[in-house]
Amino acid sequence: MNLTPSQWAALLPLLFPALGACLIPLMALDKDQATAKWIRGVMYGTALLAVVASFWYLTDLWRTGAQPSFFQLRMDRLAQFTGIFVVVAAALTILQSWDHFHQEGWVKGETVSLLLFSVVGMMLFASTTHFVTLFLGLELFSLPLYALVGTVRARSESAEGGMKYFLTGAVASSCFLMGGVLIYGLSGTLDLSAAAVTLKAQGLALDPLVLAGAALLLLGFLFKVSAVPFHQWTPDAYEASPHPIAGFMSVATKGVAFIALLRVFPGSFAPLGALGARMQAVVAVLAVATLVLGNLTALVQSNVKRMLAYSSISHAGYLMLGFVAGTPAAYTGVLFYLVIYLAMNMGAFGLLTAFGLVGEHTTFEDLRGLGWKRPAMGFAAAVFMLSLAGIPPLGGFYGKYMIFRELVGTGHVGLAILGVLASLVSAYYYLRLLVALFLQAPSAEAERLASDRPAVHAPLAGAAVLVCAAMVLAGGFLQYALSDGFAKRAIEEGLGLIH
Amino acid sequence: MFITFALITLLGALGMLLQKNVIVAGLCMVATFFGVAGLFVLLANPVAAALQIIVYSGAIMVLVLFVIMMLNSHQEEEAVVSRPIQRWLSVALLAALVLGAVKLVMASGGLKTLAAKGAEMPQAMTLQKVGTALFADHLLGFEVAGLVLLAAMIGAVALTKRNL
Amino acid sequence: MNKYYWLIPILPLLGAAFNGLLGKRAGKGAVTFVGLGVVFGSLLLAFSAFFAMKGMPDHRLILNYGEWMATGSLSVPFGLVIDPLSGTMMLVVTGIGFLIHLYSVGYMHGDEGYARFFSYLNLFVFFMLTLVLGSSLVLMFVGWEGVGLCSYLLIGYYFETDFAPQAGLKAFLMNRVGDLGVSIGMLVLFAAFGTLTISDILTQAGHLAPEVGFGVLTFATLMLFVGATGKSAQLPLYLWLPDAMAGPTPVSALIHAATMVTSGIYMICRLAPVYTLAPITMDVVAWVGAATALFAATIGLFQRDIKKVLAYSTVSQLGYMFLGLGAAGFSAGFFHVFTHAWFKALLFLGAGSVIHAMHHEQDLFKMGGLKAKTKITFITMVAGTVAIMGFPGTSGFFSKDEILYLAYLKSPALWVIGVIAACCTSFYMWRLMALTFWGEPRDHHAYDHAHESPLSMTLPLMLLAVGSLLWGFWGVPEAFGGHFRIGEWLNSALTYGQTHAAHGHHEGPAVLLAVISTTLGLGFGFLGWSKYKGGPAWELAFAAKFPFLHNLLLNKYYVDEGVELYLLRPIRWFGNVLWKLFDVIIIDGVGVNLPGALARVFGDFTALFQTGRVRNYALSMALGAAVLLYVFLK
Amino acid sequence: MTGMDAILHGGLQGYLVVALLLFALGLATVLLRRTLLLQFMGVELMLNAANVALLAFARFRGGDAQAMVFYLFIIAVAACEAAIGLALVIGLYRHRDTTDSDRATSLKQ
Amino acid sequence: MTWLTSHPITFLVFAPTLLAFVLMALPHALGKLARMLGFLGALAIFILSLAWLLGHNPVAGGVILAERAPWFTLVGLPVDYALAVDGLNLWLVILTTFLVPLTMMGTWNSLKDRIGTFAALFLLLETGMLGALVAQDLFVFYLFWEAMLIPMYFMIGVWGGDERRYAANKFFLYTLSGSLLWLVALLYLANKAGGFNPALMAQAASALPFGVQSWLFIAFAVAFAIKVPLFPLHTWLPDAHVQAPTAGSVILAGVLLKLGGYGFIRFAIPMFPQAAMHYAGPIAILSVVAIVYGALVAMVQRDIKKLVAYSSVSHMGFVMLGLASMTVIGTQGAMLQMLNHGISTGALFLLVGMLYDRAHTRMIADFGGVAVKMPIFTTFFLIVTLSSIGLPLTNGFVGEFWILNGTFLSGFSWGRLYACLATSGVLLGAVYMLWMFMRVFWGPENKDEDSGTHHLHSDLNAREIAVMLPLVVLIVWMGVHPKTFVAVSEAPVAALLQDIKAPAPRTFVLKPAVHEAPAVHTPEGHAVPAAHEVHR
Repeated sequence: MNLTPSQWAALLPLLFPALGACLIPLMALDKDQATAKWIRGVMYGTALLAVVASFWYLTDLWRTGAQPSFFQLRMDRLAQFTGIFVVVAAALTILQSWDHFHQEGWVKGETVSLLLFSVVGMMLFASTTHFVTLFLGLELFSLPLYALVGTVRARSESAEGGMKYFLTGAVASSCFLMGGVLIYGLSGTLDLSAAAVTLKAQGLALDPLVLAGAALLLLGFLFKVSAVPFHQWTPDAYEASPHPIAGFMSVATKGVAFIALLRVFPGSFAPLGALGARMQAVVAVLAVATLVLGNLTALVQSNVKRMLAYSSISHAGYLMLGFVAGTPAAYTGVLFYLVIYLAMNMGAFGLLTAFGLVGEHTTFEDLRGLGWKRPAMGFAAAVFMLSLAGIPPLGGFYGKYMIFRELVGTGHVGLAILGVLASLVSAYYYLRLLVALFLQAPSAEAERLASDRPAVHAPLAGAAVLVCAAMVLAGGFLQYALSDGFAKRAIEEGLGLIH
Repeated sequence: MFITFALITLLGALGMLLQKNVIVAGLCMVATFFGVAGLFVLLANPVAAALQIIVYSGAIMVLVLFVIMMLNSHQEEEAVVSRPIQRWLSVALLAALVLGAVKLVMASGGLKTLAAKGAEMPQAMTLQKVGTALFADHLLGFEVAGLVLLAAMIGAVALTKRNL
Repeated sequence: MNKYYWLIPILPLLGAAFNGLLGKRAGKGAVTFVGLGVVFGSLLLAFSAFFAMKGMPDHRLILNYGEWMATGSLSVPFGLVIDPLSGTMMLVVTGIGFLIHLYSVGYMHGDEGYARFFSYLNLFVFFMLTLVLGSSLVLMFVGWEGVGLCSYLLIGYYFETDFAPQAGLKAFLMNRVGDLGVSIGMLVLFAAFGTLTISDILTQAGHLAPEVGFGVLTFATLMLFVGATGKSAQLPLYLWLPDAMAGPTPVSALIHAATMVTSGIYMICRLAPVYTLAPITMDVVAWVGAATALFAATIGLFQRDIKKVLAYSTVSQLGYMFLGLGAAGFSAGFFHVFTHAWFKALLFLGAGSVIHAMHHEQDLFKMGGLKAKTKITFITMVAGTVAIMGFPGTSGFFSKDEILYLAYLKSPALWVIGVIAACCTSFYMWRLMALTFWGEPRDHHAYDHAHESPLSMTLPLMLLAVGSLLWGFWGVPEAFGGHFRIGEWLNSALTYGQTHAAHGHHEGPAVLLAVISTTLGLGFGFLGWSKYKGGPAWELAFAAKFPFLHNLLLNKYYVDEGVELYLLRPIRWFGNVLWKLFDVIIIDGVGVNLPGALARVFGDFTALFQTGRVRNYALSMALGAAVLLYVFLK
Repeated sequence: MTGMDAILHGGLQGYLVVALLLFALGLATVLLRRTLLLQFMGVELMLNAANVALLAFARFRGGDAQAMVFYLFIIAVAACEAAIGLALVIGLYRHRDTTDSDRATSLKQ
Repeated sequence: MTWLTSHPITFLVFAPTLLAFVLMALPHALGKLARMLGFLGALAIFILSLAWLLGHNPVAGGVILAERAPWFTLVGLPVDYALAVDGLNLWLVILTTFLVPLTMMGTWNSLKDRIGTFAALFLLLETGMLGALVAQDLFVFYLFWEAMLIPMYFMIGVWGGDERRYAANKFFLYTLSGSLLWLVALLYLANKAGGFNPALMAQAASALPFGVQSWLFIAFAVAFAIKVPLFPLHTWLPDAHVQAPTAGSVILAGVLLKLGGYGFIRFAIPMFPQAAMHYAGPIAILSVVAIVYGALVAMVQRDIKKLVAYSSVSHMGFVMLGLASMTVIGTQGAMLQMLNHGISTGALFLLVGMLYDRAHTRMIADFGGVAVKMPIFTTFFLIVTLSSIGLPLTNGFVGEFWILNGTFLSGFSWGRLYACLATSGVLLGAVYMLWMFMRVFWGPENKDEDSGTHHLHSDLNAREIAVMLPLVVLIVWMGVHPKTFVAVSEAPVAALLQDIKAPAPRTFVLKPAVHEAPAVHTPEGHAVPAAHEVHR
């Protein structure tokens, strides 16, 4: 079994994180406290190194362009896009977790190792159309996340959150599996694009079993993007998990799930035309539900993390609207949106670390007046919130803009109006965070706590947040470069959709 | 023959669903696994059957029962408050799903032809074929599966090991 | 010389600016010098302009100084028009204005607001001249509002008191009500004539046929007349004038007797050709004028404040003027403006001198017996009184007689009203005189310190007295062998080449009417004098006998209270309703905050689904699966 | 043979029906039982159902080695899920001293 | 330098932002320095704007300066970076650059904390306003339009009064709600037109069925009407004004509101002429209601600032009426009235701020007899009041007179009636302003210990006088020689009204005397209307 250099090059981005993931636990042998500190540093360093290396090779790949698929792997531009997306998210997460876990007093190498595992899984998940690899990828990135949610055992919530996430997730993935099996059953091949072709050839495109299979597959994806009504794990899991992990889940999981959905439904299942139409129909319905429910519930949250969780649900709604529009431009918009969303949400969750909020102290009350204490962070917070609300000229606006434009272009004016109304509602709860940060003086009790706690020291998280802010701003002012140079090419040369 | 194994499988599952005592429920599940293994035999797939018994009944069930013992929570605890809506909604939904499933199977033309075609096909699977498939076509998958196991292990350790 | 005439209005403006900005620092002397100097300067210029105008073939001098506010089809130049009408008025304003400035030097000396006062006064002269000379209605409107402003400022001159500010506000707002009329009138006229330049309008009007029924011009002229009622204190907008007496007395004389209040009449004369085209308006004008004359005269009967009496007499005299205008006697009306300016200014200044002498005591019942102490004032005021009561030969006689005569020609009823008003006038005027100068002093302390005023105050009195006695001979009507020269003089300005302007009123028993009205007037004058020369006893008796009537008249028919109760309060109430109910509750509450609240309520509701029980989550997923399968399989 | 016969006499349909019923029962366990362990077993059942279907199809496609390989992977994954799941249960039990999922509701709304 | 000469507008628009970032970078301790820097920068920008914008004389189409370059193409819609200063926005631009430094100076000491940040936000706001004013591409316009919200939000929310959070959120969401729906309409039209170039969009719009046009116009109109604010979308204004710090109120009244009216004249009306004509009536009704309503509500206010806020509603009603009249006179009046309102109401807010800084109350009842204590202040306040009630020879008069005139002449049947109704606004304006003036400044001095008058110790200082003088000069200048400020917009407005085929003015015909030949004396430019033209 020997691989050509190009194939190696295509594999490297996956290999580095995998290697790191396997190496890191081995370092945890030494038990001496003095060295333990250094060891942790080395662990995080290794993880970061692995991620950076992977990023490096991914950019190399991007320069060379799409790779011929081998094994069940398709290292096309879409996969590379995903890789870069996930890797960046992971890097930010690692930076933040160093500070966060120190604040929580729970620094473990395993966490980063698990993170790397799920990074590998995500890359696989989004870079194949072969169901086996798809399923394995799914499990490879889900299982570590289940564990990560519950990783801070000191908190009683963590295990509960992990349990909920795991149980619902397991049900979802067995549905996903069953769906795949059904499709395999009638097509006789486990490669979904091949399956689509054969089904088309045998005229089984609309066979009930195929449709059922497709529906179950879709369920799997929708669960991961936490669309209503598969969303309920989201707030609990986010609240339970450490801030950086929550950020990573909200961004990377959603992202890869959407990209995989993109690859499978508009991509592989393109031959089965009617199926795509039904997908859009059901996604439209669920998107509306997601927008309404996500935004309205976010409105009444007192805990910032839960608010962000519901906001991430509602953002899933916007992205789903992109699928409803279903034009290549819309998909470009979806990818663009994802990139900005990565920056916004990683930043938003990073803020919690940067402000040194630990445990359950993540309510709006705890944030009061912090914006003036840490002006840079405050500025970043303003950028994130306004961008999440879709206020120009920030990146978030352009994501919405592209998607709405396609919606209107394809005649879904009603949905577009609903979308803007939803973002009006969302503006309120995003402003709430700014109100807390800037417009309110810290409560006496908060002051007392602050005086008790040591001064917040989160250089890495702060840096990560600033990077995110820079990305959001860049998204606002270099939108065309990001869209045309990155997202659009990923769609064109990955999905093979012609603009 | 098929009916027997099918019944064993389903009744086992049903027992697990209804049985109050957790241990008994676990044993019912073992029965189900055996039933499934039997079905595999009928499907002329002894290897699968063997694996089914070894892995599931052997590994997983033992693990589960071990945990049950460890947590010494043999009886299901009393419900905080009964959830009729949850129950009846679920039951109705499941009934619908079951009927739907049968209807689905009946309705699917592709399935019928496949059944007709496949019935007289000989079982051509050999371990050698499987091996090549595993290590040639699915090498990647194999590696990944390894990763999954490793990840799960690390995860389990991270979640449970007392002082890490 | 022509090119300096723009200084006629501008000089006083400069004076106002100087006194306003630097007056305090410059000191009294400078203020006096500038304040009087500028008015005197413009008086001289006015004379020169006047004669220049006389030299013109068509007695018209139109000067343009560039564009003011031109856009689209609208063009409003800065320009002056000097013709017999405006010329005469210009002289009255500058002349009497100067006298009153002179008077104020004495009256206001020792007031810390000296500079402020003179700057206001100059400003007033500026605006008044703009009103008079403005070549377009808009420019006239500038003066119109400007004089309103000045009267507002001057009435509120004693702003630290309680009453003056309210009086000022009242004056300004009532004038504003009138100004609405003027603005609407201007809008209509512009839509009708396509220009607001007076000469153009009048020229066009000269070629139009009188309107039958209620037409555009009727509407426009009525609207303008509303403005006139505001400015000239006619029913129903007369209420502000009596209160305006809160201002310093010279102000009352200059603004609220001689000049500003007559600008309503002036405007109608200015637009005489247009008015003659609207018969209905003319009737309205006549009747409103008559009604006002009578109404105000009756109120004047029993007022106790000396200035209030004069104020109501002013209102009723203004009514006369409108009566004259309405009777198509524009020149007659204007003649009365002219004469009235003299004797009413005289009376006010006299009253001022009395008040000055009595240390700002204005209650008639507290005066008495002053003729010994203040000779000049006494004599001059007698002159004024005989003039206003229309003693044969005085200016008042001729002008009032002309008006009554024309009124008779229009409708005898009007004549009757006029005569009654005249009787009241002479009654309360002599009541005033008697209570002031005859009888026993009723407030000895004040009486002992009473003294004649300085020359700067008495000199104007004397000049005005002469004027008010003699000016009548400028308008001796044909009936008395004269030629009503002023009529001829103004004719060109009033008719503007209009052929069918209403004139030629030489039928009817002119002399007889004059005799009747005059004798009645004299009779009532004597009555008033005789009843009161011994003091207010008779009035108290009368009040005891007819309390209702007396109170009614004393309290001015309770109109102020009525307005407050039935007009102002409801408006304020309405404003509050709009604000608290409509704005806050309906729009803001229901329209804005309710959706927000609803959203939160829904949010709370949807949050309930997040039960925290994983089974429920799984169930909702199962439901979702059902939905998916249904949509896909159906 | 007709559909029903096929189901009853071990035709492909029969295996599929069994698979789907098993799947439903697994789901039922998740929905109706409160004991976390049983709910996890339910998940295992669902995976098993998928296995049955997979291998049935494989058989009727003349023994598709690919499916068999996939089956192996699924077993592996199932084991992993069991491991993680049980670990979480233990973690929860340590904090709450319960395995009743309805009692683990500190995260809600 | 070459870059500067080729991109003057870009510089004008973005120089404040650069400066703002510098100020933000400055440490908190250097707030005073930041304030000074900000002021000097704003002043320099004002001077530059004068030099660059008044220097040129308009070329074809009234354009004075213009920049246009393709910016980007996103989802198939090209967006041009197109900025221009022309007759329609020249003076609004200058008003903006003028008011910013003036306001900074006028509120020099009224803020105590985070003055550096405040100055920075102020400059950011300036960028937003200038950008929105000069944008010639609807996408760019939308960007600036929305971007304006952010600094204003913080200015109200951080430095505002007790209810500031509510007010800030209200302001933000209210405006956002309008502009988000507008965005959908924008996208719809851009999708039809294949771009955001107003001309193209107008073409595309004209091709649409009237129903669609109406909806699009309504979407545009609502977004702009909220900013104006037009009754009944005005309720955010009083809260925002009352809660905002003085500087915020001044800019809010001075420039932000104008953008609403400007949006109408620049985009809404030319892009949807038919719909604009069709809805001119309703808009006019709302304007008249706004005029009267705003005045009546202002009359009963107890808080001076709130009174002024409601007076803005009334004054902006005049602007909308003038625009709705679709006549040159009316529209020009509206253009002027926008500037007037910017100057007068801006000045009023400044004065109220000066009073508040001394007395720490704005309740009318807390004052009385202020004139005794602060004569200079009183004089300024009186002058500004007079201009705000439209006294002749002040700016207020010219604008209102033109608007009324234009409305009365307008080709719509409602014109005359509404003009007459609107005149009542002039009266009511005098009522509430002078009544307030009387209660605050005149009357016997209010001697209570806790009264506002009691806390007045100093009259205006040199700085404050220096701030007010230019405003007073402008008030008179605009009143005596309005040509300076509207000459440049005359041609564009006339052209615009011609393009949209506005109905010809309605005038009266008068019956000439029998022996006269008819029509000779109906002045030119007055089309002969139907026979029923007698006013009733």
